[in-house]
Amino acid sequence: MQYNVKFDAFEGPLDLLLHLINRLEIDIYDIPVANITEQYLLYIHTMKDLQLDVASEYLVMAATLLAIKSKMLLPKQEEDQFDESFDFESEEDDPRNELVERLIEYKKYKEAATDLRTMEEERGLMYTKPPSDLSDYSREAALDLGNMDISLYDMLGAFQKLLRRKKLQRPVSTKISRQEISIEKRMAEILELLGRFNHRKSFYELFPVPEKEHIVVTFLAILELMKRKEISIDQESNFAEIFVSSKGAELLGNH
Amino acid sequence: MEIINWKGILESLLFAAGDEGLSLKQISGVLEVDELRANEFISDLQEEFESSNRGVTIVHLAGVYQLVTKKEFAPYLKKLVESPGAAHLSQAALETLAIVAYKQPITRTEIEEIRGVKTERPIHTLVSRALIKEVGRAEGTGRAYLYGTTKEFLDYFGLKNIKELPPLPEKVEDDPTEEDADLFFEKFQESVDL
Amino acid sequence: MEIINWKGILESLLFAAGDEGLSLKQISGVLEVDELRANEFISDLQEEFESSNRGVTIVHLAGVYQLVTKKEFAPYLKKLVESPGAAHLSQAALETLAIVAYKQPITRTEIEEIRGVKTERPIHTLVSRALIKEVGRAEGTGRAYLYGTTKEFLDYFGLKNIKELPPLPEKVEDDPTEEDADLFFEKFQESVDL
Repeated sequence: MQYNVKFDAFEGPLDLLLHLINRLEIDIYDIPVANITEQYLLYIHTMKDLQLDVASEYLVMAATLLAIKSKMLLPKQEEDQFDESFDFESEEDDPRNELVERLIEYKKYKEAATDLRTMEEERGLMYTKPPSDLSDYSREAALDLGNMDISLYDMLGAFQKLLRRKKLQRPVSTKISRQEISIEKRMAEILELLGRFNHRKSFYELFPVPEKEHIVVTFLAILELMKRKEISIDQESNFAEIFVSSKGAELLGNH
Repeated sequence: MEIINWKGILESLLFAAGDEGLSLKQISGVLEVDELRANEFISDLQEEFESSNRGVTIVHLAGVYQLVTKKEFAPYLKKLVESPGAAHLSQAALETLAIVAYKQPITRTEIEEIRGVKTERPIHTLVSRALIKEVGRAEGTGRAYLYGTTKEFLDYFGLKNIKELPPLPEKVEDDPTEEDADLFFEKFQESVDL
Repeated sequence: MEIINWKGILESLLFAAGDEGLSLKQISGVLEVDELRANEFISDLQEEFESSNRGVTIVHLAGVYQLVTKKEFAPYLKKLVESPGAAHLSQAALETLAIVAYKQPITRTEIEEIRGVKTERPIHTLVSRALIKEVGRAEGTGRAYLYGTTKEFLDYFGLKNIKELPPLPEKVEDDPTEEDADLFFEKFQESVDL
């Protein structure tokens, strides 16, 4: 499990390579390909050993590294030998060039993302309020749709603003009014409900409120009632409807 | 000893609370002082607002303290509302439109619960521009109007149907476990809805 | 002659506008002064807010001026909210957003070339959070969508306009932000050593 989570520490093969370069204190402009390829493959193999899903991009990069490595092992071509601009040309032909460029390009945006993160946090420290209701001051100005210059994104943007604002603004009192129901209470409710319905009810009918908390509490309440042997569950066959019965049902001989 | 800027804190709290305002209890809770003390702070701040060239002041309404614009500036607010800049939809109207689009059919009260402010005017604006319309009545007492989007809404935004609206992001998208749970709940919901 | 309380008027206008904010044009329109003068008023008020024990200040975000609480009071405001867990953007979404911000307009394929991984999901998240939008279609086969940043993007990161983005780092230096990854690497190393 731990590894699953940690795998997300990398945003892809480029991110992993940058990490290796940094960790091995390698000059990004002069990457020892053999070394880094070895490290990279070690990583990929371990991922596999740990039975983690290795995204195809990582495998493509592994192939690229191997290709660069083999190109670098090839002997220099004869014709280059007496060429005065040998050094320059060999730099031009460096099989690592493309990869280095990609790494540098990616790194720029990775750093820019860090800046954005800081800005996001700073901005999050400022709280706003919704526009006041100014209906008392207005007489309705009738405008037709043609005059408006709004897009779907304006609407979405306004909605996001609202969502952000609401999160920051819900006063403490709402917390109390929205207090979730306890498992104990829900257990009592379920028993009471079963009592009213001949002590037997479809499992799904015990989830009348389409809210996550309510569903979870109900589910836990059912489990607890089962544990205490106050209810039983039956299902005629696989995928058939599940029924929940309380003790009264058995006494009445109701299924 | 560190000097705590009570007035600044109190003002920021009241500002962020907007029209919902804050009770004495909430204020004393956040400031970690007793209610008597909190009351003093409020009075002090109120006095300062009243006696200065500030644009807002504190009122005590329906059990909560809230910031409001001073009455003397009403003519300027009126001017703001009537200024030609209002040719495009206000943010209030856009927010309302988004809520209707994603949660239809929905009553005004439900919209107001989500927005946290009165929404009569934005609804009126949207209805008069034919972007939303009454699509029925809610069950129960009051039988409030339910609002939904119109064909003009789809035309205006170039949508074939309402399903073409971009889906809303699930809460915290960077938590994959959260998402699995959501998927679970969706599936579960489907079966419950049967 | 009657002395007009510019500051009071301006504050009441900004207060009423809330997070919709006001453009310089709107402000100068309501105050009936030219934009240069309006700008002076805003600066004066902003200075007063900053230098006093006020709880709010004026910021220039996404082309509009708005009142916001001062950052220093955030700890108190946090006490007032139910769950401070505002949905932060994931690393994938932030990287994608950085690429869009600096290279807009840009297609998904181009973003993926830079990141070296599939980027469908982050784009989807960013669109639904209204941080990026489709701004056109690329030439050539496929006519892929081009993405650009939105007004909400500026607001979300506290920017006046897109030019305020910090310059893209040009030189590659040693990366100091590697702690998390190192932690992983240690774990990883341990398992390799097994």
